[in-house]
Amino acid sequence: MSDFEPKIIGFLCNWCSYEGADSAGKAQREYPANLKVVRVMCSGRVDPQFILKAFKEGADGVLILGCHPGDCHYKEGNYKMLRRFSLLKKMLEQFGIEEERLRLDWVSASESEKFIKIVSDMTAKVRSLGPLSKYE
Amino acid sequence: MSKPKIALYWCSSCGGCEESVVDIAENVLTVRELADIVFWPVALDVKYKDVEAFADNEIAVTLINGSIRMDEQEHMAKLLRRKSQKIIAQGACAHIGGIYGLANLNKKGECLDKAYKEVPSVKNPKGVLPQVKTKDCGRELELPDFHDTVRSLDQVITVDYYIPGCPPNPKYIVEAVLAVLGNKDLPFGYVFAERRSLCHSCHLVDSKPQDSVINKIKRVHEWVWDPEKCFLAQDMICLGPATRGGCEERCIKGNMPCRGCYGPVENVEDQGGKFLSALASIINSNDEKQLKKIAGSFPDIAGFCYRYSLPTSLLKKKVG
Amino acid sequence: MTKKITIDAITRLEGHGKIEIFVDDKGDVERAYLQVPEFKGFEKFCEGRPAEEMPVITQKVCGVCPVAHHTASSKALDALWKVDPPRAAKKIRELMYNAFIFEDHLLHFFFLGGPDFVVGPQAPALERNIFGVIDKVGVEIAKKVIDIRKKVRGINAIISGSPLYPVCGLPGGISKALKKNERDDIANVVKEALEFAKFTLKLWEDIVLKNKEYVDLILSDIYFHKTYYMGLVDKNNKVNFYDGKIRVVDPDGKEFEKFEAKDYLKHLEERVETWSYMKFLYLKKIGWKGFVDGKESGVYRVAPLARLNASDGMATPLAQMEYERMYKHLGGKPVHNTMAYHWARLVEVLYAAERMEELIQDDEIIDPTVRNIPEHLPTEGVGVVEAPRGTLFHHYKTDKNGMLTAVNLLVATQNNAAAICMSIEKAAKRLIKGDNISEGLLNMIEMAFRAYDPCLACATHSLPGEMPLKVSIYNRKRKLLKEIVRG
Amino acid sequence: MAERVGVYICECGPNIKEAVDVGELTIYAQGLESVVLAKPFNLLCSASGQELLSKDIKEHGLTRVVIAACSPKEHEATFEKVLKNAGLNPFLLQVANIREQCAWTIKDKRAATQKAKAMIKAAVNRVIHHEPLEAKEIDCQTDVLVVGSGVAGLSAALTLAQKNRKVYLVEKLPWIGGQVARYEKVFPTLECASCVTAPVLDEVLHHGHTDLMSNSEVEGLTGFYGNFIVKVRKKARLVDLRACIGCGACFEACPVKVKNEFNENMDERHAIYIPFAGALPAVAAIDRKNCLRFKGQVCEACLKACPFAAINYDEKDQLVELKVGAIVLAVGFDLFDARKAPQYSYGKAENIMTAFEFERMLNSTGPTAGKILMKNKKPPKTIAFIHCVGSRVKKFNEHCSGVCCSYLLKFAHMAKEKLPKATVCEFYSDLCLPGKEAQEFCDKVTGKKGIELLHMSGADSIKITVKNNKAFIQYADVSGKNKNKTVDMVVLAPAMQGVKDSKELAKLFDVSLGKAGFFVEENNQLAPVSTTTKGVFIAGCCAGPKDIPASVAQGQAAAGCILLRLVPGEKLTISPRVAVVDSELCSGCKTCLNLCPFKAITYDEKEKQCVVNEVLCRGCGTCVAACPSAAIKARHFTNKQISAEIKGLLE
Repeated sequence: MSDFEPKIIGFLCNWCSYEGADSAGKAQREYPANLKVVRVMCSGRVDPQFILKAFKEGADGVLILGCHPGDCHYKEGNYKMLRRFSLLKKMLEQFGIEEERLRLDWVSASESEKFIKIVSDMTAKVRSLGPLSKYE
Repeated sequence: MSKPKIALYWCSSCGGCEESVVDIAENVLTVRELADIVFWPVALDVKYKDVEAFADNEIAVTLINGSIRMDEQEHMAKLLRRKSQKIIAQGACAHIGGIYGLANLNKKGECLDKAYKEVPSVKNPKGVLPQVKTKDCGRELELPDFHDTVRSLDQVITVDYYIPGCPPNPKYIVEAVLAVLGNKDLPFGYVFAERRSLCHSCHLVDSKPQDSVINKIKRVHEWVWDPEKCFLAQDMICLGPATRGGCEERCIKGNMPCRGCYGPVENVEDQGGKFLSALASIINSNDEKQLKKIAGSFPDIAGFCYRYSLPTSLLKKKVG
Repeated sequence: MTKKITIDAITRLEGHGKIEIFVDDKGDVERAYLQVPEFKGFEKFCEGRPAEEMPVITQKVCGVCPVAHHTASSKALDALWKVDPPRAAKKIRELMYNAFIFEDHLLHFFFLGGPDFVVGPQAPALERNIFGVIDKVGVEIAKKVIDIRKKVRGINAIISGSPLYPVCGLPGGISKALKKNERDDIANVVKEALEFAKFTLKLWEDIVLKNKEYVDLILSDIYFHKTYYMGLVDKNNKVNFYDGKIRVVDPDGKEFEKFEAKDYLKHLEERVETWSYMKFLYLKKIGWKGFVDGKESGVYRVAPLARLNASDGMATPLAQMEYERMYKHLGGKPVHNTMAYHWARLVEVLYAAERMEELIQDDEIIDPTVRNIPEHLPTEGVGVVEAPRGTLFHHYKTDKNGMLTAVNLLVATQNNAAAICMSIEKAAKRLIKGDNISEGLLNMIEMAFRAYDPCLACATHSLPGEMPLKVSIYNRKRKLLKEIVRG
Repeated sequence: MAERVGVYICECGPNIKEAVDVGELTIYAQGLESVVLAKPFNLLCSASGQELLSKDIKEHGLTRVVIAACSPKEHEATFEKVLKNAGLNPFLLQVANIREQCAWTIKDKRAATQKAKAMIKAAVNRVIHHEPLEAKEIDCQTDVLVVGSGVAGLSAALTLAQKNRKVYLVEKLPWIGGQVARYEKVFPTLECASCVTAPVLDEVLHHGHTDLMSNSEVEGLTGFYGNFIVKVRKKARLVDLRACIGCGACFEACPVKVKNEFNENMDERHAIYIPFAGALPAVAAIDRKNCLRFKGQVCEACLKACPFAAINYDEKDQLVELKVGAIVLAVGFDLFDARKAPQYSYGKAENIMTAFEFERMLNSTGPTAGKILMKNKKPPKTIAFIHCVGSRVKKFNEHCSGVCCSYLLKFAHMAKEKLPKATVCEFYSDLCLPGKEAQEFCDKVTGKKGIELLHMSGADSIKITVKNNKAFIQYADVSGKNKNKTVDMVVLAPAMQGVKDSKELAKLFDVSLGKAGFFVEENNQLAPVSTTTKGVFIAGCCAGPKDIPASVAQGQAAAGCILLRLVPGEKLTISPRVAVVDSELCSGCKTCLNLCPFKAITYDEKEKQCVVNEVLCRGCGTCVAACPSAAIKARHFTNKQISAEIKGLLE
């Protein structure tokens, strides 16, 4: 379906990525409206349950953004997320959820450009994948 | 006045729950003093008609085990719900979907074709499958329908209380029945087991270092581990941390790791997701390549994380 | 007008196995169907799982005989990884296995099948259960039954953690060695078990064999089928539950074929009927000739009587004596009388007890080495055991990481499925004439069915044990004409 | 009782109003469950906006507030205050960021409005689950530990002492003052270094509130912000601090002679010694490594020689335990080991020295009493100063130490002062002259004749070898042309690095270690002297290369932070946005223990459970996400709250 607009949930860490999104806003740079953001203190706070929940509630993609490795406001929270991500991705395949539907990346407060690029890329990707049949 | 009525019933189950009822042994007599067992397919000759004949809520409590896969199971569950004041889901299948729930990672058709057409021992040139309605030389026969997915009991009817486990601990079966018969005031959805996860009572917990890490997943057939050391501390998959206690560590005492049959602890929505998070968080690497390698050493992640709870997981089944 | 008599486990709607009997206009029985109304799909959903997890996964096929599945699975893993368990491990496995057979057979005799004889075929339904047995044999004995069952289950709790679902099975051995003190505890239980086995046979003798009515019943032509018989035998062709070759004898008792479990596909085949979720096994070399007995039909039987028929005897002294006594009493091998299953079952109980005794007295059983680690890449493996209700096959294929790519399970009652239908049909044919359906016939039909101790849980993962019966007679429009409740 | 949620949609002047349909949003919000009122407002953060909010809360008995406006980063705090003043717990607020995330980034008004709806819905869903939270207060120690007695440590200590704070100043050497104490003059003013530091040192030495612990090292640290417990080893000096006046009688008596590391091994000292004149405290110390007594021989030379009976061979190390509320790390720096870069032939040839060595040579209290001499005791005719040794190159250090250019110019100037006839040349690739005066200083110096500036093409496009006792320098000039020069003496300016034992120190004080062995700031922009470990501050060159004023400023800044946050009599307020363990549910599986970056989680052996220290916890929630039995709760970021938010966003 061509007019399909994917729903993407984003978990953004308070210190880097959420700031990055804000600076994109302050620069009044447009990016896809598909992304809806949940603010967490640290990407390390992202419980896989949240990601599964998002898919269950109808998200077609889930995006997690944290501080760059080494820059985590809490030292290593982003690494903990990276560890979970590595297993979760593999497990989601077993549920028939394509790996492109879950993405983890690093965006610093200053990287509004990178933020916009990631959101645009992911939206395009998921749009091409089509909707994830909603769970009842 | 007559004693309160108890019923027991099975849906898609293996009979192990029945065995564990038999295993309450001497307590059977106590229960019989307190109540009349009015319906128990395995042991008593009571007809379905008689169940229909009961007034609504006439049965004080019904223990139902097994998951829901066939339409008649759903029908019967609903009937018993109507007839019973309280429904207790007994055993992992009724509680969290059970091991048959792994079939939710496959399509219904795949399961049938595999068993009746593809396995090497079957000779089925016409490729026939069991039918809901069929005629054999004009003789009409019927079979119940096979649903698309396995569901836990509370995905079909309202369940008041739960007795987890595969098999359930007879101790809790007695406790549950006595509690209900004694009109003990219990919160809706109460689970008859420990509140904390298995580790709290596990004798191996002391052997787990405070900075325990996972270096690679080791499988049970690959090596001989230290029976006196926490499995996770030995890079092995043990669902203990994410699994409600109450089984008395039977598997651990058999020197094998926990597979999670008691289901999640309260406040946990998704046992597998939680276990995955706990395990992944302590993986001993921050390097993407190495993490990929370690993830690679973990086979069938879904099958381990949701060994018993797939139907009640957030995702419930394979997409589509 | 054609009538349909439904002998149903409480009701078709609620399932777990039912028998449908069709009578023609003359009121003669046309066909009897054993229908199994449930399916779980193990063969599919086990694919993609790690093979080493199968012993704990597949035992959930059946809570009545989990140990059978656990053990068959463990043996399939040995074959899959081409690893031979240490002797101690094999002995512990076999000990656990015999304990299980002992306890399961006993359960059937006293709780399920036995009441027919102990309490009597004509006794009212509500007495024909364990409580009836209690009244008949006295509370003391009943207590003993419950007690010994509990203790023997305890053996498996010691060995494997759980009295119900063992977890110890691994490719190349088991997870836990037997400690000295554990061995002593088990030894004590085994002594009691042996005594109880003897006692049970005495009970059989006093209550059944000394009762002409029962003996006639056993020998009656109603419960008579000339079929092939299959069972596991050791190198001396003696009955063995845990290991050996599969031996098939023809209706004359002559060896028809003998093969390794891994070759089962050359010898056995499954038939699919649209009216049951249970598949029907038959001998491949002869082929499927329908639900008929005789040399020309591929239908064969398994489980206690079949095992005894397919063997040259028992490997333990007392059981051997009882074996000989049984055949002498029933007119020599092979015995085709379905009711003899009950006797054969008790012979096996005795053997199981004796075998446990042998194993627990063997010092090697407390050897701490109970595992060999696989060194070869896994490819394909078949495991077999004699479950209480017949020969059980597990067949796995995996990739080089031991992840399952194909799974096939041939479960005990499937072997007997065709024969059960025939036995019911035959009994029904003899007993049902027109609308004149005596209530007594129901017991008779039920007994035909019950003798096999069919575990539909195994066959389809459905009802374990027994099915109370009722007969409903319908006309073509399924209008209920008459209903009789057994007993 | 049913919640009463008020939703406020800020138009943010034209910003939001023009981009999303505020009217539609308002109607939508009014229709949401438990929303009792929804209003648009022109500028909610304005005084009138805040008034309206606080008035409504009271009049309509709102129990929860959702504000759809700008980023919570901007005004969450503002609105929290409003709630508080209106008598509503500030945590019962949720902000939907519809300006940055809708108005400013979605051109299509319809799409922007749709997204804004979802965000408001999510906020309402979430706020229902919010819990009123109270900030917790704990008692705290106001004494402070300062580690390192260089200019940074000194100024921190002094600033604190001046505010009557008890300061423990721990210096691992027997004498204080750090590197600066060894300098002759400081750039760019060319003031006398000791004249600059002496008064400070003196004040510290005699201030009633400073407890100087020279010759001491921190061995253990436990506790947390406001309540640290520090174990300090006071190494035996074997000379009574109070009795000794530093007369030096004992030096002559001492039969032992060893190289003097304080003078970069360019001269010798005794086993009992004061490294150089003017070292403070002016009290001798015995170094046990070299003293004969401690090698098992019989010697009482110094004891006999001392007119003040200050020698005490029996003195033992003391372990003292200090209770402090905060810690300032000012452990200074070391120089890059030029031996690692063979191209400079350092250590392989005479008269090739480091800046430190030259500093001591220039110093009147140094090995040559201030004379510039070659090994052969003759003054050099030509001196080369080499910039960027081991810095600004990938191979060793990428950073620029920032001060070398200035002090090498200082060297040039002083060299010319002392040897007017000599020619000096500076080999540089770029001149780094930040600040108000450096450039002016540079021009002044390089203006002189006899001072050459040689511009190399790269920081390391230079090679020094030895040709008949002279240094032969080959280099590529800025145009890439290969040139060479022969000089009598070479002075290298190696990169500044963290101290050699910075790794151990980082571990001990639980601060993170960055490149080149420097400690890492909590935030290099806005929190340059605090670290990710609450209560542990860094100042001076251990946090990165800097000049003296910058080091002093950092010392004072650290002191300032401490004075600000640790006030006697005041309790320490800690944010309630932290993790808490439900002891009813924690099974003690130990999963979380190793995950906490702040060591806030401990295992209670008795209860077999994990416990979160609310003071140390920063509320990142990593342990919460990992806890397999959901026994840890992240206050204000609970699973319930976030799940509700997710659901709202997707409905």
